[in-house]
Amino acid sequence: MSEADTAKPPLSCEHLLGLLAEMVRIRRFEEKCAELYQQEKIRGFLHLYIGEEAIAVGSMQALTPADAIVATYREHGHALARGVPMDRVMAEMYGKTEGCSRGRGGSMHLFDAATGFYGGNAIVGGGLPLAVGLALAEKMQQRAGIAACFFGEGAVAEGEFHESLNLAELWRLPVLFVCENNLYAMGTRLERSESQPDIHIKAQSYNVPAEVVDGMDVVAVEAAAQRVCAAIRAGGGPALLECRTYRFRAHSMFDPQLYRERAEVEEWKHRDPIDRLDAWMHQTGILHDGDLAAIEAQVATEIAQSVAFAECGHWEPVAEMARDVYAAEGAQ
Amino acid sequence: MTDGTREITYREAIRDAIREALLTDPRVFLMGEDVGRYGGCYAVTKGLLDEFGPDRIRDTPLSESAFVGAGIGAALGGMRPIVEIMTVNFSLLALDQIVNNAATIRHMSGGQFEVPLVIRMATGAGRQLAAQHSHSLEGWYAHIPGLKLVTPATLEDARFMLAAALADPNPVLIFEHVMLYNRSGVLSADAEPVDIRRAIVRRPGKHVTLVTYGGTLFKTLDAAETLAKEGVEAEVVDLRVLRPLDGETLLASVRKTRRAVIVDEGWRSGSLSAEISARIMEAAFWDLDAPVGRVCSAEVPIPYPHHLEEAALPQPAAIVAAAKAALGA
Amino acid sequence: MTRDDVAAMLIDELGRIAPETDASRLDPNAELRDELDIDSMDFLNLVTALAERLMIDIPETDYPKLATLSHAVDYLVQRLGVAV
Amino acid sequence: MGEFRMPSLGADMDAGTLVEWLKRPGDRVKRGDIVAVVETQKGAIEVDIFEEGVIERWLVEPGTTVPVGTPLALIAGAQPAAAVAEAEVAAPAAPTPAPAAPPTVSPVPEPRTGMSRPRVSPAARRLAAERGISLDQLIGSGPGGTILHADVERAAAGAAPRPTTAKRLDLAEMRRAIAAAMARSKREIPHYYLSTTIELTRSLAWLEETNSTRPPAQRLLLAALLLKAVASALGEAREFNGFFTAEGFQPGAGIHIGTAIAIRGGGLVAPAIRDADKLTLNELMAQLRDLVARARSGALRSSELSDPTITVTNLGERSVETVFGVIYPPQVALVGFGMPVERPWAVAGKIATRRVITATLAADHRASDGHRGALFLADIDHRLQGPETL
Repeated sequence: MSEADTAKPPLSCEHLLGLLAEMVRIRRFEEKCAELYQQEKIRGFLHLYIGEEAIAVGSMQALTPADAIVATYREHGHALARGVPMDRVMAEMYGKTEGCSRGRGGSMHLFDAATGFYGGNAIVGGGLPLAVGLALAEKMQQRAGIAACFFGEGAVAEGEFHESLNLAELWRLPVLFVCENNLYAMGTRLERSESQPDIHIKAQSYNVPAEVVDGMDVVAVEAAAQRVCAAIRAGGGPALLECRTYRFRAHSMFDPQLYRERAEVEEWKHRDPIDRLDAWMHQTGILHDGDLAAIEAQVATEIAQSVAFAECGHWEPVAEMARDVYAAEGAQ
Repeated sequence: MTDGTREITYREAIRDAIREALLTDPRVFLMGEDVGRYGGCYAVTKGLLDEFGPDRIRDTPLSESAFVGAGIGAALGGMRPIVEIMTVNFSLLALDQIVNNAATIRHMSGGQFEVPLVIRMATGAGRQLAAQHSHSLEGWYAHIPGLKLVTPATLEDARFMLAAALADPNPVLIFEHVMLYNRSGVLSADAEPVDIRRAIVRRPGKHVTLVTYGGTLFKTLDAAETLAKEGVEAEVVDLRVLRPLDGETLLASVRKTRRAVIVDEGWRSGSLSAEISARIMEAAFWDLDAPVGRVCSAEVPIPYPHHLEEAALPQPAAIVAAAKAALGA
Repeated sequence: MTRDDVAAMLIDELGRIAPETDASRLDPNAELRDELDIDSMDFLNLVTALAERLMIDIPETDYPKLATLSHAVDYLVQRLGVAV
Repeated sequence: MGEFRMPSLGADMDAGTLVEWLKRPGDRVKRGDIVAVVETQKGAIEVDIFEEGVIERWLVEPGTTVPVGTPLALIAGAQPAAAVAEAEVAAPAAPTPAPAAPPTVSPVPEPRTGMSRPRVSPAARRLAAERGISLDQLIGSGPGGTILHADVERAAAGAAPRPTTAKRLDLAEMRRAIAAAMARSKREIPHYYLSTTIELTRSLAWLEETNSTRPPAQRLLLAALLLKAVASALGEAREFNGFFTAEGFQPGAGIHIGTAIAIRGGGLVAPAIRDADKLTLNELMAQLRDLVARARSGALRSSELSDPTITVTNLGERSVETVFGVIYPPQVALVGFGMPVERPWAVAGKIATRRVITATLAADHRASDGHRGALFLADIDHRLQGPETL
């Protein structure tokens, strides 16, 4: 593991197995989505999280049920790691009414009130102000929750990134900004879109405490997240984690990836967060033969069930389409 | 608060409405550029900071998208924010938040989350602020399912529409025409709360229906006065709510007079007046004796010089001419 | 509103009452009721149309003044002359 | 799939000639819509439809004569006549998912073809269609001669000319129909005739005084008083109001007075003023005015022709003092009024002049006797002496 090992708290074997299982679960789910997309079961945009699983899994460990999550369109990993049931996520990908957003949002707009999952946002940076507002509500109503928002490094070019960080720090709001810096904003490499590519320095210009984390190391991500969230809960105001990571798949299903070299992809694949954890747990004797296979089998079953659940889901009748445009008459 | 006898302005009526909201509901707070220390760009919120403090009267940096988005987030989180966007012109920076979040979250989340938010913004031209500060974009927002739009023109509506908007669980946009702030009159002591659903006939008539809202209501009433002197009794319908439109009141009037002229400060192409004209054609075609007329702003960026701005904007003379054209004179 | 306008308008209304006869070639001094086979209902409709179109009232006592085309035109011009 | 059949428009109608369709396949129709014009011996009559649905197909071409009851058109969506009763009771089967969001494509009004060249406002076009008034004769008061709603309204009220009806009112056909009815009447009905002279001073004075305060559009005619007097008198003279058929005399369900109206250029129709006894004078006058206008413009509804329970003729309005009418079978009576005239009149032993009118009764001796007839006429006279009570 990376040089930050010493800073990591001792993790129980059972906890590590959990982290591994979560990452495998997300990885296989995303692979299944890619397959279903080719079968035209999933339509529209589909942004896969393969390669970045460590960030969602690691940071979710530091968030409590009372916290609010605001994600982006590359949100399947966050939703699953946060606890949104896989069958309802898959049904949403199919557009069925059993989906977590009644089939109306699809891949980019997964909503789940039970887990405080305030949706993916298809407008880059669009979610940041929401997280600020959710944190404002927590603070004004003296509640202990914090608001965590996930965004790619592309978002830092949006005014909303700067406005949100400034506002959050100005009003000392409990916001965790998690930047998943995968080096490419769709087709633009970071250096070609940011005068100052070092994201976490931007945050410091708003006096927002910020750290860089190895986004390919789930243990490192969790450690940083636990530390930073503790500070936020103690009233320290907002904080930013810049997780350096890499997506092994294209930006979305319709991307010939002309903007990056195959060699670079291969090089990053050597740092696959699942392989690294798996290898380390074997080395340290935590992981026995067959444990991973058991995880894989259990994940495969869950995915098969979620696909079956989505297949036999129902289409929303046209007659109900206008429902929820406004609150029902008389609702206060 | 006001008593029957005192003369008050449109701006004071709105301030009283905000004060009343802050006093009666702890969840209510006001956020916007220069609303606190400066007292509001149009002096609507003067004095509120001293009375309610910086926690509930929040000056914001010039980050419309952020603070409007934050307003949406706070509403999601259980507050009842009143967000003031200085003018509709700046709302363009927050259009994404209003259209893609405020208007959409309830539906897109399958009904799980609601956005009980009120956004107030000044609108319209007439102060020689030139093109970027003279927009009338109510028609844009009236296009968006999920939003409600109200345009208070009278003192009663200015005083009481806010309460109705705050009570409504949907996001409500209140457009206050810049030329109305200085109008004054007597607000009757027993004036009671108003709804934000129906249009109202402000002046009954039988020869032609003049349909308008907000800033152009009084220009239209002036035109009706002129027409009356020439024996033409024009009926003036104040829409009050631009979405959802109260088709019933509108069509009842048009079916009676068989002639309609719509007065809308927006540009005619793809405007609210185009929508209203289409609805009249669809629902009252067989009642019409003349094509529906429209009086809108000239399709130019509003020019800075006074005489050009006057020429660009809808004026009573043009309304009278349009009414006569509808009568075949 | 000239005398000819009044005559033309009267002939137009008579044409509505008795479409099959060409009112314009009427003998101006002949009894309208006989010439155009007009009964009391037709005559009442004629008076109603004239009153509405010229925005004047025509009392029953004036009916005899409308007996022939020329008398009717004289009567209407005199009434309108006053009005116009 | 329902059928629209040749309706029976009169007790003695066995066949009808389709003159013109007023609706086209694909048009939606509802109860009371006028769908066609049918020529009968009594004249051209506009026929209304009593089911809802959409015209599927015509089965008969204009110009063909078919017996009553022949299917004329197929109506989609209308239950076949037999099943109509149960359908109302049975709940609708599978509810078709009506689109909740308003359809983005708004219904395009089907283009009116064949309209003459003057511009016509939509409101005028609809009223003309409803009232069956042809537009090509009207002179528009709108800009550039555009025909407006008010123009059609006035035309409807003032018996607007409809030369096309002359085509439709095949006068020869009407002549044949009247001949057949009158011959049958003379053959079958044993008429007896009574006559009396009624003094009109009070009625005419009341009429003059009433009309002096009213604009022309609301003034009354003597005919209205006469009709009202007859209608009220029939209340106690049932044997003059009804039909005589194979089963004998059938009293009329209501008092529906057939009012004989002369058609310009010859011909006669007697459309009914329904429940004349229940109408006020103003209502009766308004209905009379409307009936005369529509009769002369050929826009009578079939239901109006089919069931007068008695006929009143005011033919003598201008030429004769006394008219002895021929009863319209299967009715059992006909009241006739002559021309009001100035006559010497004995008043308290001295001679004075009075305006009087001759009222006659032609009645079917199978249904009533002279004595009852005389009482009936006397009652009419009595009522005309109290015009304010009519």
